[in-house]
Amino acid sequence: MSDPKIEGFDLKPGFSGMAKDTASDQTMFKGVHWGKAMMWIFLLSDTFIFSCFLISYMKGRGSTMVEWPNASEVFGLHVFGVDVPLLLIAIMTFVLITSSGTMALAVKYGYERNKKMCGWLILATAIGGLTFVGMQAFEWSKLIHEGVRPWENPFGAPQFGSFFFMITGFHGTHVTFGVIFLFIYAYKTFAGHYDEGKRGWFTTMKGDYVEIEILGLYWHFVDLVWVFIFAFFYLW
Amino acid sequence: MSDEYENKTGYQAQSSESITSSSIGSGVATDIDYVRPAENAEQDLYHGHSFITKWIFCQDAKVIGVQYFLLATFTGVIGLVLSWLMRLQLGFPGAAGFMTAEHYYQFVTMHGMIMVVYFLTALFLGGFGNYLIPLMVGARDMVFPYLNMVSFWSFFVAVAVLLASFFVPGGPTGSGWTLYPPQAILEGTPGSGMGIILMCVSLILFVAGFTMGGLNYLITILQARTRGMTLMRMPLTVWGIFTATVLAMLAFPALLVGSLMMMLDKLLATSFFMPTILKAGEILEYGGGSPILFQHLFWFFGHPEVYIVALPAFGIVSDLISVHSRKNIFGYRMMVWAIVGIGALSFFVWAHHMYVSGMNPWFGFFFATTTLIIAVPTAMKVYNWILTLWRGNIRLNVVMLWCLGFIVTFVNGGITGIFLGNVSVDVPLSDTYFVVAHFHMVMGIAPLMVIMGAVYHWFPLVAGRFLNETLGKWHFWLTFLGAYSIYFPMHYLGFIGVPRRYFEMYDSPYMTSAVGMNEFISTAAFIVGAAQFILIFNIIKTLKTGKPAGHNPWQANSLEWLTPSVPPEHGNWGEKLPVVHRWPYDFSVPGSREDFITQTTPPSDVKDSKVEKT
Amino acid sequence: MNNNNEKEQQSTTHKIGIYLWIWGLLFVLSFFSYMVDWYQFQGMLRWSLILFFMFLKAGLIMAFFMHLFWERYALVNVLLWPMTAIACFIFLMVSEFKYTVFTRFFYFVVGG
Amino acid sequence: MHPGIIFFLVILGSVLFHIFTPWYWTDIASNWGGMDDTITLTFWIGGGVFVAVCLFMVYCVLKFSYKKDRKAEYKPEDKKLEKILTWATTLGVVALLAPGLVIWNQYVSVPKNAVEVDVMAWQWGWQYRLAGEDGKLGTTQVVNINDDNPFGINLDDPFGQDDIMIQSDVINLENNKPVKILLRSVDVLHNWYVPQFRSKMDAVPGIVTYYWFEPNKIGEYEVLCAEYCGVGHYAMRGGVEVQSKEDYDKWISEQETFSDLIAKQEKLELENKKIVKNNNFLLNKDIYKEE
Repeated sequence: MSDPKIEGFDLKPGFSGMAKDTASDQTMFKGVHWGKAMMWIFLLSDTFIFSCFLISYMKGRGSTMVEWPNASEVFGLHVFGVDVPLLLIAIMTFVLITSSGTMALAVKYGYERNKKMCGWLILATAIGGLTFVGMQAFEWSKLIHEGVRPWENPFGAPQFGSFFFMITGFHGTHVTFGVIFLFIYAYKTFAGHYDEGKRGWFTTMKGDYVEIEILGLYWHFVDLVWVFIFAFFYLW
Repeated sequence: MSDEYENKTGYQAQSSESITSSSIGSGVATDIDYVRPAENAEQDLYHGHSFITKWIFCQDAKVIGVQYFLLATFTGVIGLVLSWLMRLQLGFPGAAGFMTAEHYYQFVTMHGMIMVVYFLTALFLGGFGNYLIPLMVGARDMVFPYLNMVSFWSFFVAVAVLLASFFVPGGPTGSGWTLYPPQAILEGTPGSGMGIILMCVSLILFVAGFTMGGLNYLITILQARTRGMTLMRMPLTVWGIFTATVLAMLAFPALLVGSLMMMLDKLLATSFFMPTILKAGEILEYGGGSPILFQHLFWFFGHPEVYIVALPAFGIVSDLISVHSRKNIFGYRMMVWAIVGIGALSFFVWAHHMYVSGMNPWFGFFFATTTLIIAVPTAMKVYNWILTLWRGNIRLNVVMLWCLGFIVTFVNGGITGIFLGNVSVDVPLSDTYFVVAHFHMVMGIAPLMVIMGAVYHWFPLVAGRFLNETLGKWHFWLTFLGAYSIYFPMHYLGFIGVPRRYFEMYDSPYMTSAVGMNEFISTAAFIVGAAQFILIFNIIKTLKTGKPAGHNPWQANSLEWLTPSVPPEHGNWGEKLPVVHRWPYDFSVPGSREDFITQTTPPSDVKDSKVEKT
Repeated sequence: MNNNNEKEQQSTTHKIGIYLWIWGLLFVLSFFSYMVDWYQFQGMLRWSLILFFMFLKAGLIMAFFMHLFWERYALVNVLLWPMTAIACFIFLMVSEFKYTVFTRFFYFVVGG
Repeated sequence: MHPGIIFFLVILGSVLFHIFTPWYWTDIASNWGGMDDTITLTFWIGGGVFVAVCLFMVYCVLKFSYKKDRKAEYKPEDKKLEKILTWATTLGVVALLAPGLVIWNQYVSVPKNAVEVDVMAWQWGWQYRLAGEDGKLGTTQVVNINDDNPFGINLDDPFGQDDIMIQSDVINLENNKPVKILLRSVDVLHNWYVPQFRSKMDAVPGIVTYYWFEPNKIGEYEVLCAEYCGVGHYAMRGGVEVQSKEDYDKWISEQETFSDLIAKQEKLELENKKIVKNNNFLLNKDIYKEE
C-alpha cells in the first residue's frame, strides 16, 4: 500500500523509482508480501480469462445474423404492476458494490489490528456475496423458466443463452469461492489467528493481516469483472 | 505440527511487518564488499520425514522438478512411440497391419499435443524451472511450496486423464493437435465423443496446475532473490524461464476458454464455434457460431506457446555455451532485452498461423509485419551465441556438441520461419510438409537439443555423478545427424506440395515422386528414436557407477553450483544464504588467477582482475 | 506519493473518508450507468456513456479499493502493460466479426 | 574426426542437397510466379544467413577449441558490432517483407473480370457452381440443401436460377482468365488446393472465403484438400482441367443450370404427384428478413 521502509534502500517515487526498484536486488515490488504479489499476478491471468470470454462474446454476438435479445427487456422485472428494466441486475450491482466497500473497510481495520471491526466487516462482505449468488440463482431460474437454455432461447440468437450462462456462471463460481474463503477468513480473524501469527493449513507462513488484503484484492476483482459484465452484457 | 518445522533462531515467516524491523549502522557502506541487508525474512520450510512426504507428496522444489522431469519424459516417450507408428505408415504404407486412418489421425493428434504441452512445456518450466530457479536466484525453495506440490499433482492428473482417453470408447481425439472445431466434435473425426471431452478436461487441468506452478516461479524470481542478486545478474536460464512463464500465465487463459467453450458445444450443444451444419443429409442442431473464433483463441494461446518452449531453451543454451567456451555471454543486456522483446511481441503475431484460414484478409499485412519484426531480436540472439564462441576456449564435450547442434537446427528452423511468416510466401507452403519440417526443426529438435545438453550439464548437480561421455557422443551424433536428415529433406516434400496430415497419398503424382524420401525419413526416425534410449541407459548406468562430480565440476559461476552439498539438500544453502557480487559470466577475466570468478566471490578477493561488468 | 501517507509514516492504512467517498461515487456511477438503459439512449451516445462509466468505475475500484493508487510504479506497470495485448485482441476481433457478418450477409442473403 | 568438420559437412551437404535435389516445385501453372520469386529471394537471403552463421560457428569451433594455456577473450559487450548487426538484420527483413506484402495485396484484391466459381466442400468431396448468363451467382443457405437443390440456392434469388451446376469433383477452367474461387463448406473446414496454382484458402462453414488466380497452362491438375477435415481428409481429392477458350465454351454449354434441374424435378414430381416443400427453408427465410 504505502511505501515501506527498507534498510539501505532509498525508495524513490514515480518512474525513476520504478527503474530503481527494478534494477535493485532481492525484490522488484518493494515491500510487497509474497502472497499479495502472487494474488496480483493471478488476477492478471484471470483478467485474461475473462477478457477471452468477453471477446468471444463480442465476436459471437457480432457475427450472428439472428437478432440479439434486448437485455433490458429480458432481464426486466415486473414489480407492483410496472415493468422495470434490468431491475434485478441493478440490485445485484448494488449488493456487490456494497460488499466491495465493506471489504475495503475490513482491509483497513485489519491493518489497524482492529480484530472485531475487521471480522464483522468480512462477515458482512460474505453475506453480501451470498445475497449476490442467491439473486443470480434466482435470475438463472427465472430465465430457465422462460425457456432460455444454453443451446436456444425464445428471444432470438441461441448464442445469447450460451454466453449468458457461461459468463455469469464463471463469474458466479468466482463469487462462490470468494464467499467460502470470506467465511473462513472471518473465522480466522475472530479466532485471532492473524494476531498470533498462527500458521495456515496448507502453508508454512505465519498468519498476518496482509492475508485480509489479499482476499480483498480477489473480492474487488470479482466486483471489477462484474462492472465489465454489467456494461457489455446487460447494457449493450 | 509445529515440531516439523525447523525453528532456527531468527527464522521468521515472511510477512510485511518483519521487513521494517531491525536496523543497521551507517558506516558500512565504505566496504567494497558491502551488500545491503536482507529484505525478506528467512523462509520456513516443511521438512518431510516419511517416504511419502519426502519423495511423493513432497514440497521441495528440487524433488518436484525431478518429478516433473520424469513424468514429462514418460509422456514424451509415449509421444515418441506414436511418432514411430506414424512414420511406419508414411514410409511403408500397410506395414503395420492394424493401422487404419482413424488410428493414424489419433496418433498424429496425441503425438502433437503430448510433445508440445505435456512434454516440452512441462519439462522446461516444470522440470528445469522448479529445479533451477530457487538455486539460481539464491532462494531456499519456491515461495509457496505447498502450491508447488499441488501443481505437480494437477499435472499428474492431467496426464492420467490424457492417457485415459486411449482406453475410452472411440479412442483419443483425432482432430489434430489444434483441435479445430467443427470437426473436432463431429462424427467423421475419430474420438469425437469421449476422446475430445477428455482432451479438453486434461488441458483445463493442465492449465490450472500450471497456473499454480507459474505463480511460484514468477514470485520466486521477482520477490525472493538473495542479497545482491539483481535482475541483471540473473543467469539467462532464469530469464528465459521467467519470460516463458509470464507468457504462459497470459496465454493459457485463451486455451482454457477455448477448451471450455468447445466442451460446452459438445456436451450442451451450444453454438459458440458451430455454424449451421449439414451432416449426412441432416441439418444439425447447431447454428450461427464462428469456427474462426476458436482458431483465434487457440493461436492467441498457441503462438506464445511456441515461445514458452523456445525461450527457456534460448536461456539455457546461452548459459551452456558461455560455461563451456569459458567466455562471457556476448551482449548480455541485448540477450535479456531480446528475450523480453520476443516474449512481448509474441502476443501480437498469433494469426500468422491463420493466413489461409479465411479470416479477414487484411489481417495478413498486420501479422506479417509483426512476425518479421520478431526475426530481428531472434537473429540477434543467434549472432550473440556464435560471437560467444568466437575467441573463446571451447571445450568440445557432449554439452557443447548439443549446443552446436542447437545452433544449426535453430538457425535452419528460424530461416524457414521467415518463409512462413511472410504472408504471401506462406500461401503455397502452409498446410504442407514444409510446415511440419519447420516446426519440428525449430520447436522440436532445437529445444530437444537444449534439453539434452542441459541434462548432460546438470546431471552432475542432480545426481552427483557425470554421465558417460562416450555414450553421450554416440547419443548426440545419432540424434543430431538423424534428426537433421529427417527434417531437412522434409522441407522439399512441402515444395512439391505434399499436404500435411495425409494418411496415404494413393497414386497421386506427389506420392510417387516422394516415395523414396519417405522411406528414408522413416528409417532415420526409427534410428533417432531408438538413440534416445542410449540416454536412459546412460542415466541408469551412471547413477551408481559414474565418475563422482564433486563441487562445481564445470567450473561455472552461477549459484546452483555453489551449494554446500552436492546434490543440494532441502533448503539449498545450509546455514546462510549466499551473497551475490557479480553477474554469472565472469569467465577468463584478465588478471584473475583462475578462468572463472563465481557470483559469490566478493570484489576484495579479486582486486587485480579487470572486471568490466558486474 | 500522497500527502496523507507521508504524515502517517508507520501506519499503512488510509483515512476512512477516502473509502467512503469512493464507495459513494461507485453507487452514483452505477446509478448513472443504469440510467443509460432507463432512458434508452442509443447509438454512439449510449456506447460512449457505457464505456465512460465502466472505465471510471473500474478505475476507482482498482485505484483505491485495490490500492493501486498507492502502490509503487513497478507493480502498477507490470499489471497494466499486458492489457495492450487484450486491446489488440479486441481491436482485431471487432474487424473480424464485421468481416464475418459481411460475408454472411453478402453471400447468404443479399447476393449480387 | 573433429566435430567441426562433421558440422561443416552437414552444412555443405545441405547446400548440395538444395542444388541437386530432384524434389522441388511442380511447374507453376498460374499467375503467382511472384510467390515463387519471393521464395527464391528468401532462399538467397535466408540461406545466405544460414550458411554464413553456421560456417562462422564451424570456424570458431575449429580455431578456438580447448587448449589448456589459452585464455578466452574477455569482452562483455561490443555496442558498435551489435548495432551494425541489428541494422543489417532489419534491412534484410525489410527486403523480404516488402515484396511479400506487395504480393499479398495482389492476392486479396481480385481483378474485376474474374470468373466466380463457387466451390462447395463437404466431408468428403467437392462440387462447383458457375454463374449463368447474368454473370452473378445466386445466394445460398446450408439449410436449403437437399436432393432437389444440391447447392442450397435460395429459391427466391433471381440470380440463382441460371447458375450452372457441376455435380462432379472436376471443374474446367478457361486458360488465361482470372478465376475467383468462392469457398464454402457445409460441415467442417476444408481447403481447395492445387499445388501448381500455388494458392490456397480454407473453406469455412458459416462464411464464404475467397482467393483468386489466373491459370496459364493448359492441362489437368489434381485438387487436394489441405485442411484436416476428419478421417477421409487424405482421400478428398478433386480435379481441375484448364482448357483453351474454345474447349471451355463447348464444355460449359453442355452443363446443366439450376432452372434446368428444377424443371426436370418438377416434371418428375408431376409424374409422381408429389409436392416438395422445404419448410425449413421458409422458416429460416423469415428470420433473415428481420435482419
